[in-house]
Amino acid sequence: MKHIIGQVFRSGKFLVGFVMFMAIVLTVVIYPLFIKDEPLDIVSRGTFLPPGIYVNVYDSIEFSPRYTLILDEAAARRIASKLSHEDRLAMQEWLVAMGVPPNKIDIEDTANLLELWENTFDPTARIPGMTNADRNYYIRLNSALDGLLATEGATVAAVNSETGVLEEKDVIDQTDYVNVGEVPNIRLLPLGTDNFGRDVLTELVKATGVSLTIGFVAGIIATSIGLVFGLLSGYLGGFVDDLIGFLNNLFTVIPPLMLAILIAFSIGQDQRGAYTVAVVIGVTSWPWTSRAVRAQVISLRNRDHVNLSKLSGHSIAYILLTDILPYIASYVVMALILQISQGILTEAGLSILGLGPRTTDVPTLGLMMSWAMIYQAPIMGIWWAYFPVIVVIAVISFSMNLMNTGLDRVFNPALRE
Amino acid sequence: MKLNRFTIVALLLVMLITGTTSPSVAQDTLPRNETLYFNGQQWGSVVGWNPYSNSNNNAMAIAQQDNARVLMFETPYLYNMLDGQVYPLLADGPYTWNDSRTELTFSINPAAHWSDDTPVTAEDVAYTWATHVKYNTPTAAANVDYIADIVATDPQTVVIQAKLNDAGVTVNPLLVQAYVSTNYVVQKAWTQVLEERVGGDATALLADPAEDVVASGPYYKFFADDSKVVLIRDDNYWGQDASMWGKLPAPKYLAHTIFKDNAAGTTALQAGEVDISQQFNSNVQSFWLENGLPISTYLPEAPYGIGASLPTAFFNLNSYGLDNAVVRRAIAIAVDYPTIIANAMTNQSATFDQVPRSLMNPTAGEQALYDHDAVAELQWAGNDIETANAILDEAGIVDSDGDGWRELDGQKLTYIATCPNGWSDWQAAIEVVAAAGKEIGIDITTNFPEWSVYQTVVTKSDAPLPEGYDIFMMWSDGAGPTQPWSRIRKMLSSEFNGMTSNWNGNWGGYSNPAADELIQAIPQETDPAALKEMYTELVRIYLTDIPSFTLMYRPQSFHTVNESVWTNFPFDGDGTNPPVPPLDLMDGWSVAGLYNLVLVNP
Amino acid sequence: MSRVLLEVNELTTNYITRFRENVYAVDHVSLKVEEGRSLGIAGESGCGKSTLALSLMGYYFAPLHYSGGEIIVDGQNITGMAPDDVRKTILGNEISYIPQAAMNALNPTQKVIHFIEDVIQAHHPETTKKEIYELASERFELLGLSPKVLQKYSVELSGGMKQRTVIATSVILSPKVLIADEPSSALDVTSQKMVIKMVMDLMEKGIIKALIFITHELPLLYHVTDDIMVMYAGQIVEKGTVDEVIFDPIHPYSKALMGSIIVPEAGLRDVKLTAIPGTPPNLKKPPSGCRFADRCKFVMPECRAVSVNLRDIGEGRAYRCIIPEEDLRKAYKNEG
Amino acid sequence: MKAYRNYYLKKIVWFVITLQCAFILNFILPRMMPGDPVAGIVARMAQGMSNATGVQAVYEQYTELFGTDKPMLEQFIIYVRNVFHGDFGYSISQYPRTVADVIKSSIWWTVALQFPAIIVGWILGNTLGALSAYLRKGFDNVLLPISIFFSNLPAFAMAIILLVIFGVSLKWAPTSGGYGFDMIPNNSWEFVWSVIVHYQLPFWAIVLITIGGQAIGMRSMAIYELNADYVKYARFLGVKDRKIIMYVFRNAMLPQITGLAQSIGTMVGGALFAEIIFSYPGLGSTILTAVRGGDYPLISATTLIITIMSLVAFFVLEILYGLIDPRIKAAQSE
Repeated sequence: MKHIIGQVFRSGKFLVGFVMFMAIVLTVVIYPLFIKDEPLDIVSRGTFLPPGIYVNVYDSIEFSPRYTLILDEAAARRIASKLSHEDRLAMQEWLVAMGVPPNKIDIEDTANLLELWENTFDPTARIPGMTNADRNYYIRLNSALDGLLATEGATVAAVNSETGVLEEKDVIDQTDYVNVGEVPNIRLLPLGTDNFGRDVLTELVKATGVSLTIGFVAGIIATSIGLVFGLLSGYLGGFVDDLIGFLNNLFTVIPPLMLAILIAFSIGQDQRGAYTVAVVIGVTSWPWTSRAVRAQVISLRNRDHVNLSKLSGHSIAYILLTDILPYIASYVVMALILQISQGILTEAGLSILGLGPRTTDVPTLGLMMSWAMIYQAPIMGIWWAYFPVIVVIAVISFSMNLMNTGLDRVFNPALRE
Repeated sequence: MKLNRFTIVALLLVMLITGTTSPSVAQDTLPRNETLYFNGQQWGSVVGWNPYSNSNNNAMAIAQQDNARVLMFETPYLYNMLDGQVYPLLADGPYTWNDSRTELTFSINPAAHWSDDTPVTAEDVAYTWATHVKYNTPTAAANVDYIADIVATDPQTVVIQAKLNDAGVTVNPLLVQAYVSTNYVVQKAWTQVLEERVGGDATALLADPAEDVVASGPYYKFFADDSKVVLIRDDNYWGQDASMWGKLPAPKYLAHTIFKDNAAGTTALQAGEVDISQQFNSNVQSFWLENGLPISTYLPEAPYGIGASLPTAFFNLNSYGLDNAVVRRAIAIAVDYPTIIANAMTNQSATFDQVPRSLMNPTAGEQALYDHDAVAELQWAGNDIETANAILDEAGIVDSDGDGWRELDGQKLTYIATCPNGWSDWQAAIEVVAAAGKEIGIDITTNFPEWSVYQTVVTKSDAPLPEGYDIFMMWSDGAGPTQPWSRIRKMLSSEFNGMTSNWNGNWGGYSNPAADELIQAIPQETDPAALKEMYTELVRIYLTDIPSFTLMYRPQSFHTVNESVWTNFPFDGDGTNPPVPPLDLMDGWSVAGLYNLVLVNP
Repeated sequence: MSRVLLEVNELTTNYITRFRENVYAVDHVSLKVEEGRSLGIAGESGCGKSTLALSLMGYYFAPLHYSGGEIIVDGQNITGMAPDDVRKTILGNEISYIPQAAMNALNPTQKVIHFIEDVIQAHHPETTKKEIYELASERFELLGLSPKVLQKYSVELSGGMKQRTVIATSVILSPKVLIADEPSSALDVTSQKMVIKMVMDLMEKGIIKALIFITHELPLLYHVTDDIMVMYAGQIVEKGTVDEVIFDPIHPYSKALMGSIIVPEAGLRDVKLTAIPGTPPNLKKPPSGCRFADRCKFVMPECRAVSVNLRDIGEGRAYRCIIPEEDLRKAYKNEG
Repeated sequence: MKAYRNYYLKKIVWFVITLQCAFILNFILPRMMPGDPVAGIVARMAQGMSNATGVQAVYEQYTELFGTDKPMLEQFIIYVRNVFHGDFGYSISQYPRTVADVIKSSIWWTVALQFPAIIVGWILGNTLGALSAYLRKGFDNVLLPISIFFSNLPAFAMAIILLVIFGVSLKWAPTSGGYGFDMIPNNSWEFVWSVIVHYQLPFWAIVLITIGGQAIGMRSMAIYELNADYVKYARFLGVKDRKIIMYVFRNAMLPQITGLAQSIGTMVGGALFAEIIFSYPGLGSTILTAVRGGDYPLISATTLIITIMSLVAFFVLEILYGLIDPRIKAAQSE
């Protein structure tokens, strides 16, 4: 046994797969120990917040000491972020359309440009050929430019609870900075938020755990059914073999996905928990394991030690368990690994069709994918809502298959070089 | 699908060798500069063009509703959701009631004619109604309780005789006058051809695809398959008469692409393959803010459109504890509506700060119908956990056994909030409702059954709702000529309780004689001041009893336009008078917008 | 002394595992086969006899590699030849081979005749199909096989039939030396006899000139071959004529193989070599001294220290043990 | 010949029985779904009706039309009878379109997309697998992990990645539909071209996910065969390497045909996702619509059609296999 494990770990492919897989499993286990947020809590008002560090603005004004840094480029950056080169060209276009002579416009001279703009811009003006989209753009641009060159600070005011009058509380200078470490409320959203406003990373970790569980449950069910059927069919032969063979063929030819769709559909959404889905996947995906086990058993059943055991009057169960099972154990482990990764993929597929687990209990990788698709994340360029999910699915399944290939090389001498 | 299998299979061979052939120019392309592309109205292919049947799955041609679609078939009047008025289309001038309000009279525009050039007459209107009644169409089923008959007194004049109750008073004048802006006029001659063809069989009449139908609208059917529906402009359209529009609508073709889901529609809108999109595009602002696309909405900022309907969560008033108004109120005021609006609607709804809750939709016309100050005390904007906890404590509904959840008379308050699976914005909203429960010590979990299950359960009003339907979402009426009366009726009237199949409303089983009385009286009332008082009273009852609570405002139809090809779509403050509503230029008065469109690059 | 058809000097070949370990399965083996004689090679499973069979042909492919020594086929040293030349001129032509698992030796999806065509054309590309067919049917008939077999797929043949077809195919080009690697081990008793008779026929009918017969059933060699070599852990431990090795073994291993049972033949058959306690050493790390030391009854401390060479005791007789011949015989006698 | 007759007879009997089982499953399972589908149609009809009796009348009319008030067995008998006449009843989500009509319009797109894609994927995959088994080393070390990686991407992920890269970012190919949005189907070159262009992304999405699994399968089969006794034997009889490679690949390829038959169900399933992501007007999209619409007649029919399609493909491959692999014949005559 020790020797076999040693052999297995000497296989590079297995090792790489194992490390990748354990990295995921460990993340799933360890992450919740440190980050205690509920995965399904809605943390953002507004959806698909981009990844980043969120600093509470109120707290950074109200509760954090402010420091003065004299950085030359601050003003330039501020202006650049509000007024790009394209914006300047667009302003020029507007000014020309409004009758300002082109030679009077220098788009690089910010002060001059802004002054011209302030004097000329009229949000109600209808310029021939200008679309509503353009009009809205100019309106937005105009409000963004407001006070862009001002050098004084911004005033913060609050309502006096007694008089109900707005009173000046503070002035924030343009040279004011806060230290992020000193702001009481900071939230790191490394993968932003999703369509419900949930923290994608926390949800993703939880979903990975749930999907792995679904994969394991489905894999174990499928492998168990496949193993039992394969053992019986291969060892007993005859009518049992025919019957199981028939079932097997039936489940192979009716596309497993179709069957899963039909069953999941007939169960109905409110009955479909994560485990129900796992069971549905398990009971529809056993045939190839059964077929493979059967082939192995057939090659074993006339071996000397099996015959000896038969002659000694051992029961079928005893023979299957002690004389056959140990010989195909490595094979069954490999089949289990494949079934698990297949289970995870199938869950994702069913969820995309809207036949996955009901959405409120737990997140799964498939459901995250499904919601991202419903909210058109791929098309809208919201990569953080779907790409990490694809990566996790691919890594899980890739790592398991690598392990499997590694095992195959160790256990299957034909594949050794 | 008109493409035969052999063509497709043959194509394959070509596809595998891709890239060598240079295709010749064909005539079967819709010139981009003459075509206005839609999406979001039609899901699935068209079955027929029969204006008598409402099961043609033909959204572009047949939608007889509050804002009837009048591209192919026309109604006598057009309803404008923005100002609540109706404007004549086939009719000539406004309709009039007789003094006893038993007969409504209007005349037909003498310029109006059918696509076969014969004039539209009052007889067509009368015969259309007669046919509906004779073959018991859905239109007849919906109106026979209110309309006794429609007759043509002369070729131009139509009289609608209202059905009278035992007291000799019109049953419901509001529904009678709604008929003229919600139902099509169908040509008598063609109807007779149809009747002949089906041999008087009602089922066959409704099932007829009516490929030969005669219409009076500015567009006529051109092409339909799985991928699109195309209408072509009738250049002989009567509406170019000076008495109506005075010109033809700008696009020669109206093409509606049929997408399988919103994602495909969004992609096409971004690519400029759709000009007007009537689908929910989440975070619509990122089209222009992040992607810099020439896409815009009716309003430049959130909520981007005009809300018209009130998606509402109903309380099952038979559930334990929900018969207690304090519990209902606590839940309703604790819900974080700003999050619902920001997340489920991605801000495409006015907030309850902007438009305080009532039974009215956010349009100016309806908002003017009640006294805001009179009910201001009762309105809430949500997320008021403190008050919710306070009123529960005050009512003695506290957590007595220390499990973190409140009990009423020793029984834990635990509810299931439900909405159909796959209705993403509703699901997101109901999640927020459930989250509110946690804040106030009431255990609310969510459940999303399939729509087929959901609707069966919810619409069965002759028995108590089963477990799992304590709080559930349903829709409300949008904007229309009978609003807000009809919406209020469906939210509050007890007349629907006990129906085996209740598709109308009040699914929670609310019953209040005072409200019923007001709902009965409003259609008969003509004095605006009295109406305002009655509506205000209904709002007061609603906000006090809280049999249901609105979660968001939702537009009649979404209106997102891509101005790569066409421009001059309606926008807030575009100066049109009467204002063109943002209804995809298909429905009711919004068709006026089709006459304003211009090309970006003529 | 007649012509030496195959002479092997100090041949060493090794397997390279996927973990880059060397396994010397054939370790400095020398042998000689003269025209008209047959040599038997005996040993337990895993002692390297099958590898020796493969190594003798001078043609190596992964994971088996040539490591040292020379092979001289009918006077021609083939160790330095390009592999493709070996394939073209030697394999099947000069030296031929009957594999151990003849059951699977034929391509299941090919008719026998087509395989024979491929074999012949690999050496004589100019031969036409017709000629090949005639040659093959003649050869098959000579060996008591129906030419109909030629038109069959191997899967259509019974086990014994398959083995005989393989034998006939192996000698289709009348090679000088035939190496038969346990040709009969997988068969039932009747088929076994037929196969062994057929191999001996090949010599008698002059189709082959010399035979190397490999088996783990040492007594089986009694009627088949003239000489015997006993192999243990990749090395030759004893050689001599059939009578010498079977009735008078010197090396403790040979002795153990034979036990004390002698004739009748039926009795011989049941003696399995695996009856010796213990297992052969791991060739990845062979023991430094005598490789049999761990299982030897007469083991002495120096056995594990000194490596022993094959001791030639004349007339082709040799054995590999540090104990002198007489002492061994004495010990056997005391025991017996 | 007798041997073959046995083989085919068995196959045909089996085919028929499987078909029956599939048929029954396809009928029963979707109908076990809770809820009243007819109410869905009525919901659409009833909008705008403000009187109770009208709605009730409509409801009863449709209950009768769909026969949902009858016992299950009677429904089944009616269904069987109708299906034999090619009548699958009405679609619920697209009422009053018939299911047959819905399927007719989408099935050829699916056939035209999936079969060539699966076959091309199979051929490419097997070629790569064989090369990788034979050339080993560099080729194997690079190709095998890539193949494994691709075959482990879920079908929809592959489609999304292609969509985002080639459709959204590079804009090389359209992202949805079967032909151009501004086209009306006709026989012009322009239309054909449009169909070809729209064909590309879904086609390659399917090909790519098919390649990986096949390549891996072929590689292990080929390695297995390369180590087979007959290879060793042929080598020691001096047969040329080129010939031996031919034996190996022929023998490795044969089980791959059964492999294809056995995985065709899975592949068709995977291919459906490609259709869905690209809104290709095929059966995949139809299934999605049906699931979302709770449309059980349509679910029944689409899954049945797909099952029959893969059944037929399976059957054809088995027949083909029986013809080209002598082992089958031998096994039957034993």
